[in-house]
Amino acid sequence: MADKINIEVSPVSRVEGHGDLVLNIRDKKIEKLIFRIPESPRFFEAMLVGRNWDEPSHITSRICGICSVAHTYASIKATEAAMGIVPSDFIVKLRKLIFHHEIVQSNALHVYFLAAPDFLGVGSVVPLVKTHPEVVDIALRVKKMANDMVRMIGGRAVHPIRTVVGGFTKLPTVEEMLQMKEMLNGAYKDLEISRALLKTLKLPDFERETEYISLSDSEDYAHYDGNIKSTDGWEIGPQDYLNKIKEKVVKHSTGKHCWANRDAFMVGALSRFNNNYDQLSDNAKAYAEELGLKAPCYNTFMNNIAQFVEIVHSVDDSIKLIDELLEEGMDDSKKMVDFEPQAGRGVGAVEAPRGLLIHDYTYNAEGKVEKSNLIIPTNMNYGNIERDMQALVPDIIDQSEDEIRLSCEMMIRAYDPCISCSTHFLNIKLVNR
Amino acid sequence: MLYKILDKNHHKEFLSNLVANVKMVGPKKKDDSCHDFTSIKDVDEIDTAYQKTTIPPAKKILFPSTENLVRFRLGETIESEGLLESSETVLFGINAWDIAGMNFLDRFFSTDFADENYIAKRKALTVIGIDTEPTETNFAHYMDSEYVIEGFDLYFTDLGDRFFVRIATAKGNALLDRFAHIKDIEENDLKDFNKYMNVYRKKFKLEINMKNFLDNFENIYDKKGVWEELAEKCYSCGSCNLVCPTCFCFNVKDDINLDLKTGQKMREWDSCMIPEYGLVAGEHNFRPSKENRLKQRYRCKLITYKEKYGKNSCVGCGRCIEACLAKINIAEDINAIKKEVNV
Amino acid sequence: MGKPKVGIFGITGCGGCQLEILNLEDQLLDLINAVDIVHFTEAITEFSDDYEVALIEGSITTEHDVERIEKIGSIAKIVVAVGSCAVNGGLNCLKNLYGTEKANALVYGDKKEWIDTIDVKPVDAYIQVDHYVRGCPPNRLEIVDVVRSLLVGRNPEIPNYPVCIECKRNGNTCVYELGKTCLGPISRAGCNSRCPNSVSGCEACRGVIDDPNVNAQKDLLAEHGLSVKDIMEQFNLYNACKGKTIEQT
Amino acid sequence: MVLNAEKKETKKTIYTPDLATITQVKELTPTEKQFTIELDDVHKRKEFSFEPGQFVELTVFGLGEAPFSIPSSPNNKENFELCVRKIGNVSNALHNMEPGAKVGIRGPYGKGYFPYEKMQGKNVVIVAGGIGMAPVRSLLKVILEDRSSYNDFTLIYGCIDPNNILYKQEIEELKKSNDIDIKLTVDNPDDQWDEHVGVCTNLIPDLDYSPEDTFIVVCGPPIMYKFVILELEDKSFKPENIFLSLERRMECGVGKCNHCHIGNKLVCVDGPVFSLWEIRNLKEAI
Ligand SMILES: Cc1cc2nc3c(=O)[nH]c(=O)nc-3n(C[C@H](O)[C@H](O)[C@H](O)COP(=O)(O)OP(=O)(O)OC[C@H]3O[C@@H](n4cnc5c(N)ncnc54)[C@H](O)[C@@H]3O)c2cc1C
Ligand code: SF4
Ligand code: SF4
Ligand code: SF4
Repeated sequence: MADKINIEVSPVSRVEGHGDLVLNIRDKKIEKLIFRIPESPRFFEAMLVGRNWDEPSHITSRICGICSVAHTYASIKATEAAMGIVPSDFIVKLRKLIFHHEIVQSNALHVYFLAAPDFLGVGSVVPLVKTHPEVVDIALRVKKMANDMVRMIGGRAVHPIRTVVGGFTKLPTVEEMLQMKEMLNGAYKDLEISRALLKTLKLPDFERETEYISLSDSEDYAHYDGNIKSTDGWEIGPQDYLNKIKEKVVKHSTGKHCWANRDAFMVGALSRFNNNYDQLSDNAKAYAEELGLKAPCYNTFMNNIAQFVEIVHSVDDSIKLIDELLEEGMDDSKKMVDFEPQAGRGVGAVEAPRGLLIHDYTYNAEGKVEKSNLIIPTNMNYGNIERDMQALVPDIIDQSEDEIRLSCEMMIRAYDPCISCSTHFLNIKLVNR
Repeated sequence: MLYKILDKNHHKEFLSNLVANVKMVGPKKKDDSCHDFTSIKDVDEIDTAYQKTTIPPAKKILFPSTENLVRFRLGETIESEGLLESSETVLFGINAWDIAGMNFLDRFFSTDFADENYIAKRKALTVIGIDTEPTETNFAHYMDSEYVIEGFDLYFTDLGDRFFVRIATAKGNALLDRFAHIKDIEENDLKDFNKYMNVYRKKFKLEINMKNFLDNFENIYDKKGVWEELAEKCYSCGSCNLVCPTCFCFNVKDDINLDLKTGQKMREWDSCMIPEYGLVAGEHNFRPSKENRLKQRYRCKLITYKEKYGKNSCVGCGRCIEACLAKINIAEDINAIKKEVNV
Repeated sequence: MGKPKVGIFGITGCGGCQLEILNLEDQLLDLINAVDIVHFTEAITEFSDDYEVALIEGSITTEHDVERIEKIGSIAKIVVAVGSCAVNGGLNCLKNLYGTEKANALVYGDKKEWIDTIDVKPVDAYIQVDHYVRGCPPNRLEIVDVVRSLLVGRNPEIPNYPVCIECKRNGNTCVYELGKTCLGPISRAGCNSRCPNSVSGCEACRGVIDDPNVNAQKDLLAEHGLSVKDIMEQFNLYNACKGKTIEQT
Repeated sequence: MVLNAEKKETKKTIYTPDLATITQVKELTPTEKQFTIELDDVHKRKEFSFEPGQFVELTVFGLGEAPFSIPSSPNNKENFELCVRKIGNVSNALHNMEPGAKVGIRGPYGKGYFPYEKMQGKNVVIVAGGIGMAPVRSLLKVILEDRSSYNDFTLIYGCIDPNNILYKQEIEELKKSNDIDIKLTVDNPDDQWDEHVGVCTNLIPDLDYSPEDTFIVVCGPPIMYKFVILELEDKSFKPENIFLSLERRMECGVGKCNHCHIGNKLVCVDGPVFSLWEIRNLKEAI
């Protein structure tokens, strides 16, 4: 039935929406398929020029409110690498702890508020309050736990204050640490219920193998640190990222497109899962198995499940980290390491909730930024989203326009592209030629 | 007043007993600069060798920075009721001038309309005083606040190998009876105590001259240039007020919760140094300039209550001097006002 | 006002303000009950052009943003600018400071012609704004306060006193005593002094109070070893669009 | 000895308002309305008595509280009136309220009132400007209700324009009687205006009373006081016989929040009515 279809979201005619999908089909063949991001460019690389070494983490945190901790860390790590600052084990552990909870809150937001409504057949979280109040309750509790943890360690939930180059401006108290542990232990009940719910969801049956890239670390399931690793078999240090990861500006998008070994690759929860499955906590592995997620997994839609499994892992690992930190003692003198600002270049790579994130700074002798380069996960996925769509559409080409549109949207949402682009694909205009 | 002696080797035991049996608030090191009075869970947290504290301990407990006063519920009928919260607490380690500050607040909040929100907390408070080293900005000695004879239940003075304990109330006495090994005083104890006080009084280095302050103040009240100069650097930031043990100004706010059914009337500390303080509806401001406001602060601290209660509300703790980033200094200004009259 | 229809929009920002609304965990359900959220860029897929109140995050940085903001302005009866970007341009304005053309060339090189970008401006440069919720990110309780105030029909009370007041209410040690610097004495409170609470100087993300003592602040920072350029840079972090105060004096 | 008891109590405190109902609303001018208010509790209604010049704190629940003088006669025991200018949060909300609506009332407050007892047998001159009519109307009522106890009685009342005159009808009625001499003045007259034009200060020089036997009462916007007092002094009226009602910011009404502090006095507790004698020693009062 869909012989000639143009699916298009025009960025200009509509008020809403940052991401657009253009899909023209003629004679059951894709004539044109473009995923474009007309999101307003913000020029952070320019904003950073001339800034003092203690400011980039505050500035780049504002790239994205949902993954502000990740940007803060990529930035701090780049600065620390440039200046030869080595944070203590204690500081790194506390950083990992707060980082876990950005992942939890972001993954929870995505799984419960954005993806769940799709799979439960309601428009969004607002109707979900009426139809599935228990899901909303759980979502709010899990989110609150994660946000409270970020608040307690970072000083606020969005754009943390206390985590800076060299350490922390203030440490949580022992009481707060114990309180966090209690909150974490309380989360398991909600995770159990969520697992049962997720099990009932029907995810589209779709597979396309691609290159999966993420950090990978010998010590743990990598978020905060590690080498850049690909399922295509290569692994490099973060500082060598330019040798593998290429960027280009494409006409239809302000987000630059990236490629590495092939013409596109994927980053995010599924990539981390595929690369580092072994390092997940036992509990998280059990959840994955129960939900039918096995490494390697080539079904993009399973990214949501991988996100949920990561929540479980983060809760487990946080409890472990808290115990270790308490063991070491929350002594105020441990909050910072001594250092002198100096010239140099440094690269900081972390796993943001949405995938690999790289900051690359060059400082002059006064400790001011001379040059910077930022590579952001959603940008890395653009190419892969288009390839996935090209693979998906022929499979469903016999379906109605509405169904095609919905599947395409769900596919894009599965990537959890930075949130402001992850909704609002609905007003798609179909023009038959 | 009853005097007793507590030997040093029994001191820790007394504190441990307190920590184990009562809710205790005491001085604890906060950072490189300040101590803070917080709930004490472990006797080793207590650090009586403090100088600077951020918020005066008594004010922190008795007149918290924000407090719900009234709770209401809207519906068919409206219910509204006053809220009183208190918790039996032993405040350990407060010094003389902060007790003097509390004595002022006690008097202020119980005269005319008695403020039960304050009084309920005050009644639940047991106060144990100690002497601490004055900071460089302290002039308590000149405000008759380096030594107090009321407002505490117990007061400990460190005589080296033993504490001289002054017992002012039955409540204090009962506390000692239950938790401490004390003994009666002997003649030399009293002598040593007096000797100690003489030495202690010499530690207040910042000298001020309060003589004829009221006249001097009125004298130059309208003098051109004086106040402009004194207040030039003022940020109108209110820090001086908020850290003062006797500043009590507050704002009242009514709020409704998002359920649109319940709400509360609450108060929060305000400051007479910010422009909004004197603002009324229709945008008229009774104290528009920072000079006006500085004059008002000094009057309130140094004159009003001298006339009303016979004692200044300023106890000379010096906190406002330390807190002021513009380096506005009440002690220097007292002297400057005197000088100004003479020129 | 009955149950007002509310649209929550993201123009050019980081999404953090909208996230702070979602982070209202304890009050989110009450919020959804109290108002009719018909549009929420970050959280819901439905959207509607029928709303009375618009909460707007982000500044205006492209021609496309201009079209969007003008449309919102033509529909909404009450416009609330949420967050530094919307209120005064916020951190986005660092691009203006660097030079919009120059910035475009730096980031997009020879492809810069493809990019739609203009000088950053706050929302009220294009449409009338009724209420401002300042901060980066804004204090989520203040967002609630504005909504509540609109519901009961009063003017939301946004403090015009400096951060020091809140800082002292919170019993903090002044960070100057710890060898750091802070813009608290001239910056507008309402954030509950969250940076000083974390032993970190205030960066004036809420802008300055109506009558800041800029001279005293400059002297203070200079005393702490900052050059005029450093002082400017500190101040410009969130206030490069509108914050002429320090520059002018 | 119980040393760790946490206590949470609810009881009536100085900050707890009593419930009251608005029974009548009357529009006086485009910006002022008169509200008739009745306390819900019958006992409290009986107990509620006030002196002319005193004020109450009125709460609109969930929105705020503000002080308002009581313009009605203290002899009316059933209810009292408030005359409110629409100017901010609380007053706007009140203006949107209808009979039956609930509000909270604390008070009456203020030790300083218009000493009508002392004025008996003497001449009384009231000088009011704009909304300043509200606080003095209570005194006006007291005197009129016991007219024979007083000597000559004059009201000088100034407004911006004829539309702003409060209690217009009442004043028109009074003008017809011999009880009181009323002089009205406006800044911006309209075509029908046939009385004085200009500020009320202008009318003081014409007063022909002996300073010994005359009490003067003044209430109006802040700027009015300075000039009125100059004129009064010029005519040698005695400071102890001149009474002024002051306005200041009030957050509590009961002498605790300190916002109305002038010199060593608090407007809410020691005032709001002061004699010029007292005010002389209060820097910043006027
Ligand atoms: C003793 C006294 C008697 C008064 N009598 C009357 C009267 O009879 N009729 C009348 O219309 N007005 C009277 N006023 C003025 C009236 O109180 C203010 O207009 C009123 O506070 C405005 O409140 P709002 O919430 O509408 O305004 P907003 O400006 O929104 O007020 C906010 C808050 O600021 C404080 N505030 C602001 N302005 C004043 C002010 N002028 N005085 C005290 N507190 C203020 C209050 O706490 C109030 O809750 C009187 C004031 C005083 C002090
Ligand atoms: S005197 Fe100092 S502390 Fe007080 S308001 Fe002025 S600047 Fe702030
Ligand atoms: S005015 Fe200053 S010195 Fe006096 S009691 Fe208050 S804070 Fe201490
Ligand atoms: S830390 Fe900043 S906000 Fe706090 S008192 Fe000091 S200067 Fe003011």
